[in-house]
Amino acid sequence: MSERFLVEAVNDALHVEMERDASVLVLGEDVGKLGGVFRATAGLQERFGANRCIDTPLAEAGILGTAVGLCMAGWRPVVEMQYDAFSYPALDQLITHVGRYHWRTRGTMTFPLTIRMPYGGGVRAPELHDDSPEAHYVHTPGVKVAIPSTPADAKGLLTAAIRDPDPVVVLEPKLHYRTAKQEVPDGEHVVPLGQARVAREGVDVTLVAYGAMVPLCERAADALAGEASCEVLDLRSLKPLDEDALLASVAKTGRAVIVQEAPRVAGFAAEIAAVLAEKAVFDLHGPVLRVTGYDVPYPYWQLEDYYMPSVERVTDAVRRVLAA
Amino acid sequence: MSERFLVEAVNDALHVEMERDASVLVLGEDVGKLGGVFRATAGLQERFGANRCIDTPLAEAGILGTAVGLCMAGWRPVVEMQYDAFSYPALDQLITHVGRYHWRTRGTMTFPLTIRMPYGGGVRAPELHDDSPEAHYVHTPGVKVAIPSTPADAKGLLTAAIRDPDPVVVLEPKLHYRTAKQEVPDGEHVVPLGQARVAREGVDVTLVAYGAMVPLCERAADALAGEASCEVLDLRSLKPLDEDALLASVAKTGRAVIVQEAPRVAGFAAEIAAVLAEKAVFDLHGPVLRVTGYDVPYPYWQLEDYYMPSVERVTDAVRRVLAA
Amino acid sequence: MSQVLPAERGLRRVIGDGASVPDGQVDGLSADDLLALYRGLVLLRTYDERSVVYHRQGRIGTYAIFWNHEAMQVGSAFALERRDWIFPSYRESAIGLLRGMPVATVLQWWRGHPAGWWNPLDWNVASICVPIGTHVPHAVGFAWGAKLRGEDRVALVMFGDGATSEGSVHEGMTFAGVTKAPVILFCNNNQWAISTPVSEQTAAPTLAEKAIGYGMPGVRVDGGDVLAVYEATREAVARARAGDGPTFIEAVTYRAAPHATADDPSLYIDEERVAEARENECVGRFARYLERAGLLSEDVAAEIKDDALARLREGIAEAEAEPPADPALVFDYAYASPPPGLADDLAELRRILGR
Amino acid sequence: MSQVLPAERGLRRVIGDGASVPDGQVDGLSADDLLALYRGLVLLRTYDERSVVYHRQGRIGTYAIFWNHEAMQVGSAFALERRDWIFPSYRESAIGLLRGMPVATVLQWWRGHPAGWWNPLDWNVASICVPIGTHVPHAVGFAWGAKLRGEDRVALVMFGDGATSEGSVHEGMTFAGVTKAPVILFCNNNQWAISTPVSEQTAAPTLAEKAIGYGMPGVRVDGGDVLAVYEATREAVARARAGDGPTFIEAVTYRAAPHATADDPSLYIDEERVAEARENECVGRFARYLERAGLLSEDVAAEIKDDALARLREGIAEAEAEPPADPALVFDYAYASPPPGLADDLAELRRILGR
Ligand SMILES: Cc1ncc(C[n+]2csc(CCOP(=O)(O)OP(=O)(O)O)c2C)c(N)n1
Ligand SMILES: Cc1ncc(C[n+]2csc(CCOP(=O)(O)OP(=O)(O)O)c2C)c(N)n1
Ligand SMILES: [Mg+2]
Ligand SMILES: [Mg+2]
Repeated sequence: MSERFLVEAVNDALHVEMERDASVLVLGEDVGKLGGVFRATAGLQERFGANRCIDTPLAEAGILGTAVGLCMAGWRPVVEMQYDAFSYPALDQLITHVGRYHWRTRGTMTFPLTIRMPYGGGVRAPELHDDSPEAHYVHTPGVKVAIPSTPADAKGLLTAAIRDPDPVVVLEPKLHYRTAKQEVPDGEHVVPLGQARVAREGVDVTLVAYGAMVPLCERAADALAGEASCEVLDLRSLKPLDEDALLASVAKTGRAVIVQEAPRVAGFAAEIAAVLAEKAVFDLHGPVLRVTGYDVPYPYWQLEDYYMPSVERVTDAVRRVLAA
Repeated sequence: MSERFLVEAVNDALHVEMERDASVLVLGEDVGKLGGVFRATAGLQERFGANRCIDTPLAEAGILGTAVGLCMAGWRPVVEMQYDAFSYPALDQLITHVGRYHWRTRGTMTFPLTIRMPYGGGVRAPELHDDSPEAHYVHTPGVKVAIPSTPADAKGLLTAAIRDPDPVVVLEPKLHYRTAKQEVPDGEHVVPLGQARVAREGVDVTLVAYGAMVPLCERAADALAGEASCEVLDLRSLKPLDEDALLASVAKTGRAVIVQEAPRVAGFAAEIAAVLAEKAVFDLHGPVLRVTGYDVPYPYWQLEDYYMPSVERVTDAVRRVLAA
Repeated sequence: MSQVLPAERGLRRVIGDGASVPDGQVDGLSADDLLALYRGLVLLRTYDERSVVYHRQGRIGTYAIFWNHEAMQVGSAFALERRDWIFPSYRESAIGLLRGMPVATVLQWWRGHPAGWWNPLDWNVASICVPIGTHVPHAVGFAWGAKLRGEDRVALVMFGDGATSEGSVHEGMTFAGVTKAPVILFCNNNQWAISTPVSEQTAAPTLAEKAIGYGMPGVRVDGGDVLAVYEATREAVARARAGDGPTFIEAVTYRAAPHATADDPSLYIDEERVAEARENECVGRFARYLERAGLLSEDVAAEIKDDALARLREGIAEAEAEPPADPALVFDYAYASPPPGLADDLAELRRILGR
Repeated sequence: MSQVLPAERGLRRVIGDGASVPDGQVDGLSADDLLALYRGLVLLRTYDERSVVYHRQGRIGTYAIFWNHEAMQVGSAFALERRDWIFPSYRESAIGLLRGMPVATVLQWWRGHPAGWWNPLDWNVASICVPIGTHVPHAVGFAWGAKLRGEDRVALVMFGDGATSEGSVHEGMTFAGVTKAPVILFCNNNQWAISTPVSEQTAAPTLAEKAIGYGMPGVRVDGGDVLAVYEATREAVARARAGDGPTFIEAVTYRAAPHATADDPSLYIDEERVAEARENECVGRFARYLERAGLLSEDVAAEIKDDALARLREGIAEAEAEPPADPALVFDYAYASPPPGLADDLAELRRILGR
């Protein structure tokens, strides 16, 4: 075990997996000499050489498209998108090829690529450095999505993603890159995809969250101490989704508040609500509420605290569900 | 009134609006001389000239990006994307610019552009001619989305989209381009965005649908005649969403089945289910079911009937809701 | 003003016109090679012509016709070794036939049957790419990846003139240049992207000069001349194997058939140019070359044609004999390790279908 | 092999080095014009240097430094009329100052305050574009659209060397060529995209020769020479106004400061080249030119500098005096005609915030 920041845990996972498997390579903008704008890939190029940690041209569709070809040549690429919103130029490759090529070969070729990127807001950054694009990825067949909320999970989920035979998108909460610090297992550490984590036990209401919204929900649970006993469920992986854990928790509490920082309309929280509306409707003692970003462009950063789900908005929702 | 196929109604709307407003122009791949691969833009270039109905290079991001600039120069562009899946290269422009630029100018400039495209499956086409990408569009702040299910609505909603001050994506059910035929009002015809249509009244269950799923639900309602009285709600516009109509119908029937042909996970049906789980939870007599495409690549066409929601799958869901 | 990289404006030709333009020769090609090229041309031509008929008969779906594109496909593929990979677009749907892929497989693709997707590892032919130009980065990544692994493999990627406008082609070519990937960027310039002429795709007078901006040579060849195509590709392959990186080849022809079975070119095309192209179509051109060289008798030509026709007859029969695909194939292979819900979905579907 | 379009390899220069390279002149520029150029340079330089200080003091957020890029911005903007539009990237965040935009506005952008978004119609300066190169199609569409309306307006779009790899730049340039849009594609080649050198962006020896593939002229100019930049842009503007379409300008410099305040270039940059670039930085270079020509006295230079400093002092004071933005601004302007739910969201937020 070593104490590591979340971004250091990411870096550690890359070191361990590249050491373990010579077919793993890392590519992206500024991942080499600089070690990434957040230093997530620091030290990889020195250690594994410029052929396994590769600075690419500034062209996201090209990065993801060549990664598809690298898979075909036997590599297991880990692609960095420099920021959430800068992954959009690669959506076409993702939807039309990354999610479809294994199927297209009738299962004969695998595309075990990992796309990792810092995501989310709250970091006082200029425009388009704050997006939460998970819904686009989850809605893409053939693609899995994981979002860690802790340093240990950041390492474990990324490791699972790299080893997974399918393409996996890993969104890393950049807000907590250097604020979350935790003991992280040294060496190989796998957190399997599809297993949610009960971050806090409770009986009155389930707060469903992932990524940066998990510690927020924990703070909301603290704020409600004495008033309501909140269970905080950290989904960890959005696809595969741990429906059993979700349904078990809501069966127990009878109430759910889903927290997501992406814009509300057709976001991933809606999928959770839909699962509950289908499979837990008779367990529910109140409405399923969503606390989310709004259907507006992510705002200028002086306003971002109004946009992002806050402890106040979560506690307000919990109180409304309890009062229903 | 004239009898028109759905695609003819689209064409008619374009003729009328280009005549009415000299700032409307149409651009896209093969929209000019050919009049579009589905003939939706037939006759426009002859009538309005090659400067108002423009064949572009084969470059979707370029098409949408230049359309943003055309708006800045005072035009009201109507962009055709040749097929659903070929709109993905333009998602980056859509998310990072089309949905944000009005906001970026603090409301001082408008971007009244319309993006229209044929969408959906069931047409026995090669790969990637069958997608239903609405969730990506609805999840994009600043962008509105309409999906007609009838020729008259195809004309009326497209007209509303062209006149709307915001960017609007209009998805046209290509399956019904030349199968749906109806009396369509001549001349100007507007169906305002945000008003759902009760396609069929019923009291036992609400079938919520849009686009090509509306006639399917009507057939399912027919199949259930005597057994269950189905209300079919045609949403028409996904954003703005007519929540009042949705909630009124479900308040009446107490049951909802949502039908969408896009892959299920994080699709638009989830948003509808989430609205119901929040605002109609005490009205519901049973689970909210979704009948959707699956979380798989849209299949080879010999298999597409298994993938697409069918009368059998919808009636099965209705029976399950009624039995709950 | 100093000089930029050379890119060609003139079209390379080998085959003469039987009159004022004399026939050339390609070094190293034996009589057998020349006949093998001819067999390939006839096989593809036959495949294409029969497919149009099958489409009319309702036996295959929408089909992208490649009539008069055969020389580009056969000439370039012939310059490769079997270990090299081909990345086709829909326009080269049948290029796998040149590597022995069964006719039935390709027909199944156009029949919308899952048996139409092959295992690329069996033929070193990637899956057919439908979205324009998006396979260019795949080919570049593959070639680069093979080079990084120390394997001697070249990739050939085929795309149209319209594709050169797409960002993904630009990005792929950029990567190709920078990584010196052993890849051949083969552009079939048939001068039309459906109804859009190449003059509306770019203001550059030729596509070959696009290569300059990527720091790679741009070559221009008569796309109806199988020998010129072969020779240009062979040079590019040699460059690639020597570690000198990618080459862009613009092969020029004229689309002499509809874009696809659903298209009506009369709305936009220049019928005179079509007539000219049909007159000068690539298979006949090579046949006449071989005849002039005394390498193709009527008998051999007939035997080659019969053989191709037989393969098509067998292929369509085989394709039509294939049982309808099971609903499980909707779900199979979407994931190598599927999320749990898919099995439930299949079970539900089977219950509803009663099968 | 016939010849392709000319593209330049040599760098155009006007300003000499005070020694072996003699000073040139640009026809038609008056002494007042030259001083106006100098004022612009000093204003931008002052803005930039103060911004770095404000950032260190925590008064503005992350900031993209443009030190030694001033000549490219001032020289090119000076070649435009007020009715012409400028499409800046984050690297040209302050270019509006040259058109009279208040310093406070630009500072607010970097302070994350909504007052930092201006009305483009007020200045004919588009919003700052953050995602690389994606504003190129906007500029092209604008210029093309103005031309279609019969308006005499040129668009100038500015982007970096790294941007030339992006598909959106390719597609924008393709449209520019085909539509003959009156647009100037101005590439600031500072030889770095964060830590990635231009040699890893393309295998082409220069960026100017990328123009060839789009059928437009490619010009190469010393980006530290405000007069050369001005002259090259003026030529491009004249071409555009004459209906001859777009021009690509590659202005070459060397990034002499970190990419942005958060960057640590010591990990990758060539410090010698940085030292050289700082030595030869563009504002001092032009000052010396003016001094050699007897057009700039110490007094005038001091007055210009003081004036700029005063504007910055006032600007930051004004920016800091702006009241914090109201939560309503989270929702305002997301739509011109908003969907109903947004008003409810604001009401709920106000209830929770108690304001
Ligand atoms: C990204 C994308 N956009 C649009 C289409 C629709 N489409 C299919 S073929 C075609 C024209 C392609 O022209 P070209 O690249 O010249 O190839 P050719 O068909 O002439 O071989 C178009 C626009 C597509 N398949 N993919
Ligand atoms: C689409 C996109 N990808 C990545 C980034 C992150 N990023 C910001 S600046 C930059 C480098 C840009 O280099 P260049 O185009 O040379 O411009 P310069 O900053 O040198 O002026 C990168 C990669 C971005 N802003 N947009
Ligand atoms: Mg073509
Ligand atoms: Mg740069």
